[in-house]
Amino acid sequence: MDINALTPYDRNRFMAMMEEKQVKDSLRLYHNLVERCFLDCANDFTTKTLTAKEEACVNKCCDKFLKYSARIGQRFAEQNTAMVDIQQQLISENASQ
Amino acid sequence: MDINALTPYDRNRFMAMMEEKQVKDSLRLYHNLVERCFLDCANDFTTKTLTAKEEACVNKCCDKFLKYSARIGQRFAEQNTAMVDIQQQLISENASQ
Amino acid sequence: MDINALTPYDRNRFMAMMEEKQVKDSLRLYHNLVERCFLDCANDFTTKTLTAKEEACVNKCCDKFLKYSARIGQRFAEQNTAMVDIQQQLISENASQ
Amino acid sequence: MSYFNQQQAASNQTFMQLEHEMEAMTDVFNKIISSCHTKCIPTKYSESDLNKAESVCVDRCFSKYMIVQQQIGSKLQELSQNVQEMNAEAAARASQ
Amino acid sequence: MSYFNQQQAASNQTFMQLEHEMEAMTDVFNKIISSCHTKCIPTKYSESDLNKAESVCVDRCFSKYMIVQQQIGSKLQELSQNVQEMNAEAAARASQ
Amino acid sequence: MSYFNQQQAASNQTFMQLEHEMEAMTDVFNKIISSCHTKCIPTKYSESDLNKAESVCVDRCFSKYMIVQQQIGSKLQELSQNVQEMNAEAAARASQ
Repeated sequence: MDINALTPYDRNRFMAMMEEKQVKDSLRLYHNLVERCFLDCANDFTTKTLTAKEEACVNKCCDKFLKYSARIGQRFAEQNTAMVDIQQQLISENASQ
Repeated sequence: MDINALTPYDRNRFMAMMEEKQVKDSLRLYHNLVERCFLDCANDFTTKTLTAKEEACVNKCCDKFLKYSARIGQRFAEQNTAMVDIQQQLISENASQ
Repeated sequence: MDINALTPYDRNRFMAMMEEKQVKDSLRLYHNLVERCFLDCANDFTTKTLTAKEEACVNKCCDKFLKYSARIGQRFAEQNTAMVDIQQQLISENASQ
Repeated sequence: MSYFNQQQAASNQTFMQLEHEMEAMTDVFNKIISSCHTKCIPTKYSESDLNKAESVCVDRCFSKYMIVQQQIGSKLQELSQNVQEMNAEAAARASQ
Repeated sequence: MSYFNQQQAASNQTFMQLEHEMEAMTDVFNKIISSCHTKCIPTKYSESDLNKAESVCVDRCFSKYMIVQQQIGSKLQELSQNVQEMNAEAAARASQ
Repeated sequence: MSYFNQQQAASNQTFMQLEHEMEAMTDVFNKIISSCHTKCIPTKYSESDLNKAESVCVDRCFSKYMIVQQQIGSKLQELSQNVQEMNAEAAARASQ
């Protein structure tokens, strides 16, 4: 896959696609995190607000998940250096314009 | 988010998007309901048709799920009044044209 | 649904859509198969490579899943003859052009 | 609308229907794959082939899934017709 | 940019925000449907209606889900502000 | 085709390949996140950090997932080559 085959028009298209993808990925991470911590922590349906125990659980669930997915993200980037290099090349070209 | 910023062209685009979304959401609800009631009710694989017990289970599963999701839908609309108001404003503008 | 209502332009659009769909479906099958066999077979986290037992499990999981989904695919095509006929009609029209 | 535009509109309508049908077929297929694997295929993986019992279960599972889909589809259609009848009656009363 | 193009750009921006909001709402709705069914609706299906206990559970489940979403949303916002402050400090030090 | 159109076509081809690769990466990433959380992170949530055992499990889980993906990818490629060879042989016999 020859990255230099991309015309300036398609380079811009790719940057726009990466931006939109990052917005969507962040939203998806947020919504998946809410679902996961709800399922794992909310177990006492005698009240309609969170108990102190549930609220503490959600805090730790959230912190733990963010550290966990950062670690997976690191391992993933180490594995997918080709794609990471392409993205970085296009970002720095865009920044220097 | 200023709803009055929408040009007539984009108001139409939004109405068309909402219509397409409603069709897709109805189809998704139907398919998810089928999957759920199949998983919960179909357990006797000595036959290839539904047993009387399985058929009765599917009926109640379906009815219960529709009442359940209507209730969630009510609570959801009460919470998301801003978006509901925007949708209703655009629908009534469209109807009076 | 009158298939003959499709203009030549839309016939091509449909063929292109079916091709893109086949690529996406194959990728999805592959990724789902990897996830399934990982979940079912990878259970020994004292090592970072697969044990002999895990590797054999992945092999059988993969073979079994492919035979299983081929069987479901057969049953599915027998049920959905209308859509299969439409697709075959468009494919043979395309081939004879 | 010219004859050409009418043709184009009907063709586009058919195209969108085909597109929706193919997406629905993919969704149903994937749900059956997932559901019947859960019901019929043990995760021990002692051999590479489907044995006789698993094959029979898979065929029956597929058949039952289609029947459940038909049963629920009919219920939803009935419900939707009831809603339409109720709306028609209410409209008729309102115009009296 | 002409006035017309400015109008078009602002309208398109609003359209995309509405589109994203509606997709987010659908995603959250579907997750609540799935999560609260697991928490509140037994799969025995002995009757067609939601009984009193199930109805109360469903309302409380919905309420708790919204609170968890708010709690996590605030944490993520706080984290993102911390990152921005750290970047600003690093940029300030780099330019000294 | 003019030189400009050839350039445009090659560029569009590369763009679509990049788009597909990014979608595939997202899909795999999300499946690993889900699978390794199930395998390595207990849902008791007694503390905010990953402890040593969890960190080691996460790294090994990621490594194993990649190996399973490689193993299955090779099998599928082999199968697809077998199918192509069989089709080529059948075509050769048919033309005799």
